[in-house]
Amino acid sequence: MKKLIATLLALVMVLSLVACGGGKSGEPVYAIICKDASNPYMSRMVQGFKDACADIGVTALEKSPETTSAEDQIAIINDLVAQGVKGIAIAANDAAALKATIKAATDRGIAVVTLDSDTEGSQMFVNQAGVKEVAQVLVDSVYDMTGGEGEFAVLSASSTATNQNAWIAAMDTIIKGDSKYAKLTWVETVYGDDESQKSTDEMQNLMTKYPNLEVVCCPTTVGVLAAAQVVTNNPDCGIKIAGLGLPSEMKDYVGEGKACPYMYLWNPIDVGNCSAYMIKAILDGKVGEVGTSFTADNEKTYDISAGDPAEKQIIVGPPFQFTGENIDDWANVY
Amino acid sequence: MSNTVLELRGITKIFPGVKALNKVQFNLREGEIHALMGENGAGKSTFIKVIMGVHQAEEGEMYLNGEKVNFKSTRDAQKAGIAAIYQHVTAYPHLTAAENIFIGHLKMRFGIVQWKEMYEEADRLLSELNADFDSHALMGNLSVAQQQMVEIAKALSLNARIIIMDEPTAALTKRESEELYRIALKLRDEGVAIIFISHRFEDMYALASRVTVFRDAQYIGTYNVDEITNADLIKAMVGREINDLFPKPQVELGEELLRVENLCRTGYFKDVSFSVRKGEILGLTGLVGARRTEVVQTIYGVEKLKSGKIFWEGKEVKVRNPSEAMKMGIGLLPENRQIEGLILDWGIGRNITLTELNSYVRGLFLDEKKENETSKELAERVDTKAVSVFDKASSLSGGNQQKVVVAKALGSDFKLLILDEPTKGVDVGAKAAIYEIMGELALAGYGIIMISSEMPEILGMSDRIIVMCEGRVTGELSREEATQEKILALAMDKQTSTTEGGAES
Amino acid sequence: MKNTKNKIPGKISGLLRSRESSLLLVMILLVAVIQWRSGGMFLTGTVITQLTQNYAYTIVLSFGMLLVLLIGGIDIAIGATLALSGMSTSLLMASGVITNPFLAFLFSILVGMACGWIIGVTISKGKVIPIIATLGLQYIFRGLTYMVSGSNWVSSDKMLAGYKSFAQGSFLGINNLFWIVIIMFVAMLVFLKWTSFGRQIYEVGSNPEAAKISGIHIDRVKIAVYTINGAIAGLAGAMYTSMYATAQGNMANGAEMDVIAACVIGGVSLNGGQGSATGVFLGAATIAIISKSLSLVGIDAFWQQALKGGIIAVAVLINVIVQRNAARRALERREI
Amino acid sequence: MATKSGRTISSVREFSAKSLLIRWEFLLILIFAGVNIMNISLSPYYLDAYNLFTNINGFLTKALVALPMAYILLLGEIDLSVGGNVCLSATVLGVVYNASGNIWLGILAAIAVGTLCGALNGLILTKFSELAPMIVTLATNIIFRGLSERILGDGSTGGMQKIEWFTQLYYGRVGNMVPYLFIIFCVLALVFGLVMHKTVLGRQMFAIGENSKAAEYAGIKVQRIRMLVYTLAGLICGITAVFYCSWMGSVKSNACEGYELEAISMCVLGGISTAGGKGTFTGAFIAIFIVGLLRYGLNLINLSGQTIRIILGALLIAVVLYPTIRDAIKNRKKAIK
Repeated sequence: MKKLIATLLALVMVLSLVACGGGKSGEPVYAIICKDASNPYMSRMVQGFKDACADIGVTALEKSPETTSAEDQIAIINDLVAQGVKGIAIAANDAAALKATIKAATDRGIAVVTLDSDTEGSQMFVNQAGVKEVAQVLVDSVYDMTGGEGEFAVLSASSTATNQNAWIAAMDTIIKGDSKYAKLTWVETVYGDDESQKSTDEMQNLMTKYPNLEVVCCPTTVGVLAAAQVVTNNPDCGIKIAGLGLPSEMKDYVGEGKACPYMYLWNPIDVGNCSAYMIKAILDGKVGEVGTSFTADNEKTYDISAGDPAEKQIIVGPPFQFTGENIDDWANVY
Repeated sequence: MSNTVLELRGITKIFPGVKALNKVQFNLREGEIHALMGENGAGKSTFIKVIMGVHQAEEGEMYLNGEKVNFKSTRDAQKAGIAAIYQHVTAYPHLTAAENIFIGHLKMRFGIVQWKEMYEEADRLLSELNADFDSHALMGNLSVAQQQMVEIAKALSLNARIIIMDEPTAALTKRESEELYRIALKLRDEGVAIIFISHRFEDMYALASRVTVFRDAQYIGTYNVDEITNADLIKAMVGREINDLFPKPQVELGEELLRVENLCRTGYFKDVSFSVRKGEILGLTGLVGARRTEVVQTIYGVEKLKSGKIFWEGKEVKVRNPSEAMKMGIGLLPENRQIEGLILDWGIGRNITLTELNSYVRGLFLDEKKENETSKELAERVDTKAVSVFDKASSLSGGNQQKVVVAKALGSDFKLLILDEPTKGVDVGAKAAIYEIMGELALAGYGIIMISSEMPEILGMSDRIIVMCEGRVTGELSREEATQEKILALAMDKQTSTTEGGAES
Repeated sequence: MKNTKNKIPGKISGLLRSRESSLLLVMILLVAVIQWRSGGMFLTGTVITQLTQNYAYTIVLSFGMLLVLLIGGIDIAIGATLALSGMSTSLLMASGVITNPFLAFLFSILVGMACGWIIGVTISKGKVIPIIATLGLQYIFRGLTYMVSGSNWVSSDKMLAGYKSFAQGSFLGINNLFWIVIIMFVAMLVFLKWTSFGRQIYEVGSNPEAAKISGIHIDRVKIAVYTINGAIAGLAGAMYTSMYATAQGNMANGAEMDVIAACVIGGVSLNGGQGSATGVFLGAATIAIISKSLSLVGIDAFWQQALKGGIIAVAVLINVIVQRNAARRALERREI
Repeated sequence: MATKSGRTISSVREFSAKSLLIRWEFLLILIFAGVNIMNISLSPYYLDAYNLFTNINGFLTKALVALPMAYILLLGEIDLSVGGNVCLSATVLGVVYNASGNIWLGILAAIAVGTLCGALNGLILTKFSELAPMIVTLATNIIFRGLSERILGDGSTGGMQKIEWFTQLYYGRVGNMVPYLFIIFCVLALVFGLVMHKTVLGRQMFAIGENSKAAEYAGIKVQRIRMLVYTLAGLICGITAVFYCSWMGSVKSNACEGYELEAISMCVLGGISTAGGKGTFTGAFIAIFIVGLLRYGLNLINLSGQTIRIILGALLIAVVLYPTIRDAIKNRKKAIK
């Protein structure tokens, strides 16, 4: 009797899983790994990546961890290496932890590029916008919104997110480097971990701790949305929100007299799109040394500059400003 | 006045391996206190559980005021007006006295519990029993006597016509027992029929008009209290004459093994002193609640001692845990074999070798072959009826399980063996075998402390008898001077420690 | 923290009542210290409304957990149940199936109820011990939450305006979500104290064998309690998503830890039979105050987890020490 | 003391193939084979030994804590603090290394902290033996994780991947094929298995799990063994932390999330009953590889992490429900007869 159940159990497992097995066609596979599985900004990048793969004629595959943990990303890279994918584009959750695993992949001839958030060992960082350019527009918007003087705070993503930390460091050097910004006081940097609940709590704490806070700058789409909602719910707090946000989410919070006068971002779809072409470029050996430039299959030319911590990086384009007027026509794009 | 309220005929109840009730009958008249007496394991408590619907009898019928009834749970019994007060009160410790009284029949109006009304009526009932606490008190904080008053109040709140009290005075002091008598008599005068289960002749004489005796799960007879003499009642309860059932070899006593001096443990026992010599069988007896088990638990190191001294072979010792006691040479065969003495799910071989595992180690690991052989030899030495050492302990009968526990003790080189109710729940045949083993152990020079509440066993097997009552040693009798009446007298009354007293023979 | 009188406690100081009065005292003391340390920033209108709004759903969850702990069980899947019900409701709103906020709340409660029922049946009929059953089902419900949403969020613009505004709105000066807490608190008080089913929960928890003998269907009580707990988790799911106006896969991750902490501080015993709605309300409020006030008082938020764990440990140890003293005193009262 | 009746009791355990077949391990071997067949048929890459070992290494850190967890479950208790313990020990390793610059000091500190945390659990549980292990270890888990959050603040300690030999602890392989961690794990598992089934301590643990009252009366030092087992769990957590740092190179406070729940699932799937006293170590050992390889196979066919989570949850519930279903079928059959 028991043996019957045992064989039945094993059989059922085999059948049910074979039925929904993945495609194993001979076509080369490019994979993309995001910070976590459910971030709307990331899903736009994946969309761009898949379009590019279709143009290039390869199968696209998205595998992301549930939580923003480097541990899970390592396991996913190992799986992809085992499946023999041709290229991996990854938004890293940690600046150092993935180094050995990426090296194991590149040793096997797999092209590994980073996008959105860089890490050691990456062959190229597809930088959505130059760190300095992003920091500059953020500092300028804080300067403009405070009228040149007053308190401001920063609500960031998770404490170990490499791109946010890079922008914050750059903002700091800009403010210290130019007397124009001397009268701005940076009261605190808090971390919302890209969770709406934590970001809301942190925003509320900022409002209570600093009564005459004027601007909160959020270099992350999750933070800027949560902050804008909090400000809209307490209209008399007089705080303005600056930062990087998705037009579709922020369309009823951006504009004159609203919580967020204007904001910046770039098209995540372009970033995903470009990273696929970068993988193709590396595999075709087109990418030269730092300082040289090359044209990828999408007929765009990119010049290679020194990256940190990745050796090489390319800039997709300058940050784009969204104001009350133009946000609506971008809202349905991304 | 004399119509029958409750009648039971041909009641049989079988538990795996033992027949708890064998065609017993009983009848109770209105406004009567009817005592039900018998030794431990005679089937009294099981009989009450059958009446209350906790157990369903395999055979027999029950008639309430003439009609046939069958109860599925205590709630059915309560609805029919029968309430029970158990020896270990099964109350709800976290709830108030009032709620314990109205459990199962809370006062409701439109689905809402009427607390105010319940507290008032509970207070009324408690004051009627002149309890020294009110109905807001938490059950967990009350003493056993107070909890019993709550149970009685619960019976009254059900305006039960029949109240069953199972060993109610066991854990009560003399003053509290008299209080209970007053309440019982008052209820009787109000027409309530009471079944009063007890060991104590004292209770019977004070309350009952009729007494029924059970022995070994069978109905012996019903007598009028004022017509039966004490000796006849004891003979009915005990049944067999004290004869050669007990092969007690004459053993010349060796030097003193264990001596304890005024052991105390808060809330359990006080100033307990006695000593045991090599080859001697010391009987330790008393009624339920005399705290004999707690005394040996302290000697064996399972429980901590508050004060007092223990001397082992002349030297004072501290026993902190059972393994220290075993190293010294003290072995304990605990009272409930199934929980403390054996691991039921294990084979008898593994049970036997559990205490001396270190002696079966070869190199780093256990030598299972040696283990199996030794346990086979030990099991055979005590003549255990089992097919193989791998038979599960749970598959054996009560007597054979006790033999396995004895075999376990024989595995270690003990000098003193403490047997706590060794023949409880064991059929007559196996009892004889156990007495035989005890005799052989005494001959072999072991000191033995035997705790028992069965008079014939104590009289038959002990060289000396210590009698305890409610945590105090009330007397010491040598084998020659000991009689059942003296033992019972000492066992029943704390004050009259050595003099004659209580029931006249 | 609690005094058990030597003489038989009469009406005045039942064991349970003195526990809650001491808890209230501790809470008031705590607020005073925080108010002083934070330079008066704590007791302001906005902070109190934020407090009542943000932590409304944990207090509601604590009432559900109270019922489960009272019958001697445990449910560590309430975080996952909340996430599943909140997510499925938000998805239906986003796809236009649900158009009225009241219907959204109802649907969320129904989903939670179904999860609770499954847990109840697994534990009672399936005879699985509660910690393992809810451990396994937590995996399953959390996995379903991601699967149902295709592991992407429901962003605020897709949610019903009325649904979001309900969480922000207030009535007679008190935030709507906190009204749910108040109604739940009163309902729980009445249910536990005044209905026969409520008393049965205490009976099953206080002495399961006696309850079984006296004819209570233990399995039926267990299934009912876990189903109610599931429904409450569903309600909390709706409260959560309406307040934060987004539904994420990993929302309320680890909420069960705060809820157990609240119940333990509130004097609920883990072996069943002991605990009250007032105690749990005060326990949950204490946890909320501590979490909210940490950053104001200058203790950085990183102490919060360690503090919460410490509070659970201390509360449990105090319970044990108090019980030991009571048992020892009862022994001493017994004259031999 | 000659036996009068002369009855003899056999002392040889008669071997019956049937008794072997109905044992839980046979069912596990079958499931193990099923998982492998499925993986092979699903993706040709599965049989590549190098990748197989890489993946096995991935779940071995979780499996390490399953070894002492089997002992704790055997005692009929539970330890929910292993995740927090490994996280705190790893944090200590990182901080001590960065402060002193000497990795050896870091390793010793991590193992010491791990063992101490385990001993803390043991101390509380033996001094207050009426406390439920679940609530105590729940609280200590939050405390351990809270302490590591406090120490790390919002950053993380790292830089351990710079030390070549230290990273070889995890990534290093014998003959470029079999990782050191795999060998160490198998040796540890063998030791744990032998202690459990073949030594005095093992037999006493079975006794405590089956009936702790009878064990106490048989002279077994119950509280001392409980203390030993929880401290041993702490020690293993310390060792696991060393491997974790060698693997990740840096530690964040949300590291090792869910290790305890994973370890419990592996043991319960392995047949170790949550009531205590039942189960074999070989079962747990096989179950560790079943869970690990099943997850690997499902990943290979790119099932989303969530579906894998659901399948593992369902497997755990199915295993625990199995005895009840089996008895229900047996009773119904008896009723029909």
